[in-house]
Amino acid sequence: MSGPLLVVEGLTTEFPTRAGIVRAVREVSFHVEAGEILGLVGESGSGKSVTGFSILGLIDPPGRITGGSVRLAGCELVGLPARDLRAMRGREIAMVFQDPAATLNPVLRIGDQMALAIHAHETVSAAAARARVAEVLTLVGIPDAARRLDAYPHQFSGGMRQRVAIATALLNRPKLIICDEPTTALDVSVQAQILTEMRALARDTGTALIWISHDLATVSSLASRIIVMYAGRVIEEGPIRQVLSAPGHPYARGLLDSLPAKAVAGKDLMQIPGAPPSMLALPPGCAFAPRCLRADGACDAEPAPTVAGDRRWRCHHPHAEPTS
Amino acid sequence: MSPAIVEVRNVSRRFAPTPSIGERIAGLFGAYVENRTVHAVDRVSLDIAPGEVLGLVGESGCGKSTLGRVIAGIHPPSDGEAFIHGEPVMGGSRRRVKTTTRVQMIFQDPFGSLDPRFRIGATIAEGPIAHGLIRRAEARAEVARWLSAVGLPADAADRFPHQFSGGQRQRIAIARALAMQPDILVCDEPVASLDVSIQAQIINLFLKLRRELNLTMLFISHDLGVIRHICDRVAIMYLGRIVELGRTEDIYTRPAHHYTRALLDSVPKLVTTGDDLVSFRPISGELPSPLAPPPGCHFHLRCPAADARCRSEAPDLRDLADGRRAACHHPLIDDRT
Amino acid sequence: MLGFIIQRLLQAVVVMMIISVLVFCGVYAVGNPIDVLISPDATQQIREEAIRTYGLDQPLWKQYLDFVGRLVQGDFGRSFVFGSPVLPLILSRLPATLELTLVAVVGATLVGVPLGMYAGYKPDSLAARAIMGISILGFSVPTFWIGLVLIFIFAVQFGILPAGSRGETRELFGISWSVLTANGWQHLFLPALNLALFKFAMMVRLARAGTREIMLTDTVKFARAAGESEATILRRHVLRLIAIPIVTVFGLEFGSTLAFAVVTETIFSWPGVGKLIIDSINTLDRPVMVAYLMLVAFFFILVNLTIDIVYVALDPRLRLRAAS
Amino acid sequence: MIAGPVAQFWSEFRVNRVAVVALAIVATIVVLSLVAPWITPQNPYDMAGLRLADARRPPGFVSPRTGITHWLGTDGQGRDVLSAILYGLRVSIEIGLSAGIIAFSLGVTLGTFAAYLGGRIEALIMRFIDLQLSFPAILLALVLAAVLGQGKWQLVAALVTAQYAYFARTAHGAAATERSKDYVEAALSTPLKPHVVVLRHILPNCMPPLIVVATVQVANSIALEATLSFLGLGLPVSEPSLGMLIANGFQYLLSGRYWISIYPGIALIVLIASINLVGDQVRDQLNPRLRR
Repeated sequence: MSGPLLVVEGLTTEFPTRAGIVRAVREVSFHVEAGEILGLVGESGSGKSVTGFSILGLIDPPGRITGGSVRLAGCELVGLPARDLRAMRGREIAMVFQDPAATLNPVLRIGDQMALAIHAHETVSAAAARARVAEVLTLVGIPDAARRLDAYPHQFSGGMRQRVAIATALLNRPKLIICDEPTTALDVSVQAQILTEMRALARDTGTALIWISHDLATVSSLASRIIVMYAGRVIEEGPIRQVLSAPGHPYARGLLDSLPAKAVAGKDLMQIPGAPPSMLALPPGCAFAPRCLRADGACDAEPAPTVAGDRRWRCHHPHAEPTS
Repeated sequence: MSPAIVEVRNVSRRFAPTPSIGERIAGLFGAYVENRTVHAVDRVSLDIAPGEVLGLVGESGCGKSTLGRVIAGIHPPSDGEAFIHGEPVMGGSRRRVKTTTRVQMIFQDPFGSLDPRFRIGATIAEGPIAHGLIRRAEARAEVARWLSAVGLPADAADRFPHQFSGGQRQRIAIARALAMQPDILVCDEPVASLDVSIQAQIINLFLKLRRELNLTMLFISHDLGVIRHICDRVAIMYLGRIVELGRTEDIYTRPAHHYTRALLDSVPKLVTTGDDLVSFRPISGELPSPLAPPPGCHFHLRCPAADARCRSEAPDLRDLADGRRAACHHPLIDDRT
Repeated sequence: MLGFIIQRLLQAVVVMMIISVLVFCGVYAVGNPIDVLISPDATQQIREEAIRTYGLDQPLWKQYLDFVGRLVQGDFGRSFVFGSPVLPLILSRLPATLELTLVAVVGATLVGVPLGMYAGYKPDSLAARAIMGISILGFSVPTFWIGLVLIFIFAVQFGILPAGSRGETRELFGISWSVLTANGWQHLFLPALNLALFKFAMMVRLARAGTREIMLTDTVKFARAAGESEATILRRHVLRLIAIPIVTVFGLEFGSTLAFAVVTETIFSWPGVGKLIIDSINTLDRPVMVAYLMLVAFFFILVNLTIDIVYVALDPRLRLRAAS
Repeated sequence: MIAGPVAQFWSEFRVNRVAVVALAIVATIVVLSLVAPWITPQNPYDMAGLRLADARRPPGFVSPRTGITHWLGTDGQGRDVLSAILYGLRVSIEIGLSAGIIAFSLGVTLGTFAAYLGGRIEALIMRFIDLQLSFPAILLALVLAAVLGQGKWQLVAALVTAQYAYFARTAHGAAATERSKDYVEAALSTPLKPHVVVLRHILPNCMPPLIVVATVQVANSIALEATLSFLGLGLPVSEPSLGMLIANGFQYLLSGRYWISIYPGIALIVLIASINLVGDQVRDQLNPRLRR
């Protein structure tokens, strides 16, 4: 197969609220290669999670995708009939959520609720489904899986529950898994275990991952490419090492520089002034301009994406000039 | 070193739901009654010197928040005592209540820690007025002073919490604590629920307040990077016990306890160059349930250096070289020479 | 689990004791107890005999113990109006009430829960609004008035259904049932509908509220992301989760429906316990009132005990707590 | 003045048109019943003013004796049904509100007291409340009404006994939830005196769920009062409430004289349904789990 696995173009998702329309995702474009791990970074409200849900068509009404396209292996997902979209979910693209305590159904046995995900796509016997569930649970590092199929979620630790969620996503061998902050609710020691296993799983099964996170360090140890979002837009995209060592957009750079790891202990951190804008009252032009030290009159106009080789950013005054 | 402001002496805090009458009767008939006592904090002692920032680090369920709440006078200790300037934090003997205003607390969730029905000014002035630190007539000026100390305009006093962002609310919570003019501030994960770019602002605020007011703080966090940045000394907790205590830089560069090293290793670092993505190493095994911690050293099930002694005998926190203390039979640095 | 059941049984015994004290005080504190125990037109000789027989010359605590002793033996005294022992009298009326109540509550649940789930699933649809409108009405219309309206419409205006009494019955297990004959059903329909309307409204609201909340949770989103169909989600996830509050309310409401049957039975001349108690209140037939109260209390405790156990069976999280 | 919680609440409430209309209806009914003595053509409680010859007349009947147009007809004693409805609403609202307010004060005091004391006393109080809640309110009210006898205050006492427990449980639950929140811990660790924390911080924040329960319970009180009156256990016959009007009309219903029962019933339903609609909107608005 040629071409990228997933191509997102001009994706826009809106939520009408009483106070006005919130455009949570604004003309977002990116692609994911088969088997690749793409990091999607941003703060809360940047639209990173909504982007993930938009790809799967899981926007709760009255929110809806108002523009753009999402193509998986050439097949357009936006505007696909509900039936066809449902058939894609879990089978072609799966998703893992942030809080495993909230995602698993507390009153269903682990084996039974995972089997529902298999039966959603295939007609197989209950025994065959159970066997497959046990197999995948073993794959994600749950010891003695066959005996724990009848356990309820509350009998598992947080890390184990997240493994169950990951196993559920893997059940139908999807080509792409969208991971929405899957380790944020976990302790560092458990996070390290899950990260290690996810990386191995993605490599061994050839599954591509979109890893949504607010934590640059985590993404830097996992992804090969990175997208940075701010106020609903992709403001920077590129190979991870290049972006992290020489960020182009002032926001990406500010984010990196504000990390304690980048400063001398006890000295003030570099800080981005101000707070992210309300999505109901976005400034005209570049949404970051009010907090940006480099902003001038030009920033009142929306910057067009600048493309330089593998890298892309939306800024009138980037830190690095495009080099080819 | 000047005498400590805070002395924690052998403090334990247990949470034990009392068994119901039915359970007791079932127990009489020989039915198995599970022990549900959680030793959230287990015989912990530590000191905090004036002007010092002590970091308290550990994973969820290690008891760091409970210890902070004992020091702040929210939970009375089950055993032992926490002292501020030599006075117990909790007064009274049978029904223990906090009487001192010398210790104040800042909470993790800036959305839950402010009364939604109180204007900001009322929230900040309430404590000082109740304790006669200021007169009602002085309240406005006092509130304005503390608001400006935390970087907020004076007119914020007339507004309600819902009109502020998370970072601003955390500033208000800090102003409220400072207005009581405490000797020590207990900060329980004060930046954990804030966005990265806002985190840096609040950390800088703490640094500034520390410089200007010579604040003493107990800073509780699970974020090793934040702790390293603002703490002078660090205490590492695991399943209710302090396993290591020492100067920040020493601990981060040369951990003495195997858990400390494993914890430091498991944090992903920011990798900006090279192709080697392995910036972290997970700790093997699961965190044991605090309901049934393993005997001996609580970490022995996951520790590469564990032997028979670790499985049976709980190590005490003892002095090692360079003023370091660790609770380990086989520490990674030399014993005191 | 054993401890849990022992706990509940102990509570039940304590509750029965408290109620017996209250009822005892109610009967003996209000008015001259001898008037309560024997007919007012008895001769002086009979009165004195009765005082001795019932031990009214004894101290109060001893009287209470005797009272409880008689209750345990099933001796509730004699009715003034009917002159017969109270317990058999009530027991003979009980099946009619139980039949009416069961039909009403089960019917309300079977119709109300699916409609409520639909209203919660599509809260903005026209059908959902209609369902909620009916439910608000059912919640607000006093039972007695709707009973009148039902009689006016079906019995008076159209004359298609009878306005009262039980109709033909057939014996099963030594008890007569209306549900076993067509004519019985005709007679049962209006009173059952009358009694069910409030319960129906309640079930609709409960199911709607539960469904609305659950549809917004990550559990449902996660199931959708795995490609499970909406029908599966509603049947397997939502229904299981809302079953917990519904069972509780079902049990509690079964009790209160027994009480509300008082109204319905009065209007439709349904020969159940409710009619009996209203008559006995109006004629101050106190032994019947006492017996009825004790019986209802006993019934209630039984129902609550059952709910507690079913609850634990439905919610595995509680099993953990109850297990110790 | 900067928008406080109340202004914010109203701006959200306003969006639901149905609820706003319902609120307006409740307000109108309350006002109408208050001014009833001045706007009704007849005082229905003045037995001397009733003409038996005008009894059971259909809607629109104009009495040749009094010259009054009976828009909703007359009842079995010649009362103007419309006047009787307005006076009846007055009684219903008075009793519903009195019972609601007393039950509210009693229940909230008990519930917060229990939450404040904690320990065994809390367990004891709440056990008792649970016990009472598991017992049907109507039965309780029925027996009490029978034991206490007829009269306005006896009726209110019966209603209060049947309903205070709902307030107590809600107040206790809300207080327990609020108590575990950080702002209460912050106030306690300042430290402020526990009773100050309860009165200034916990209690005001418990109000939203209590307001919801209050609307439902006032509606329930009104319905329960009508039911008791219907069963002949409510108010004296000389001052008929809506329930009694309906009960009195029951005997004429079978002969097709629907208006004596049906119109008071409709008035009752409109009132109760409107209160419930307002309560529903308030409940939805305050449910944190429906917010995104």
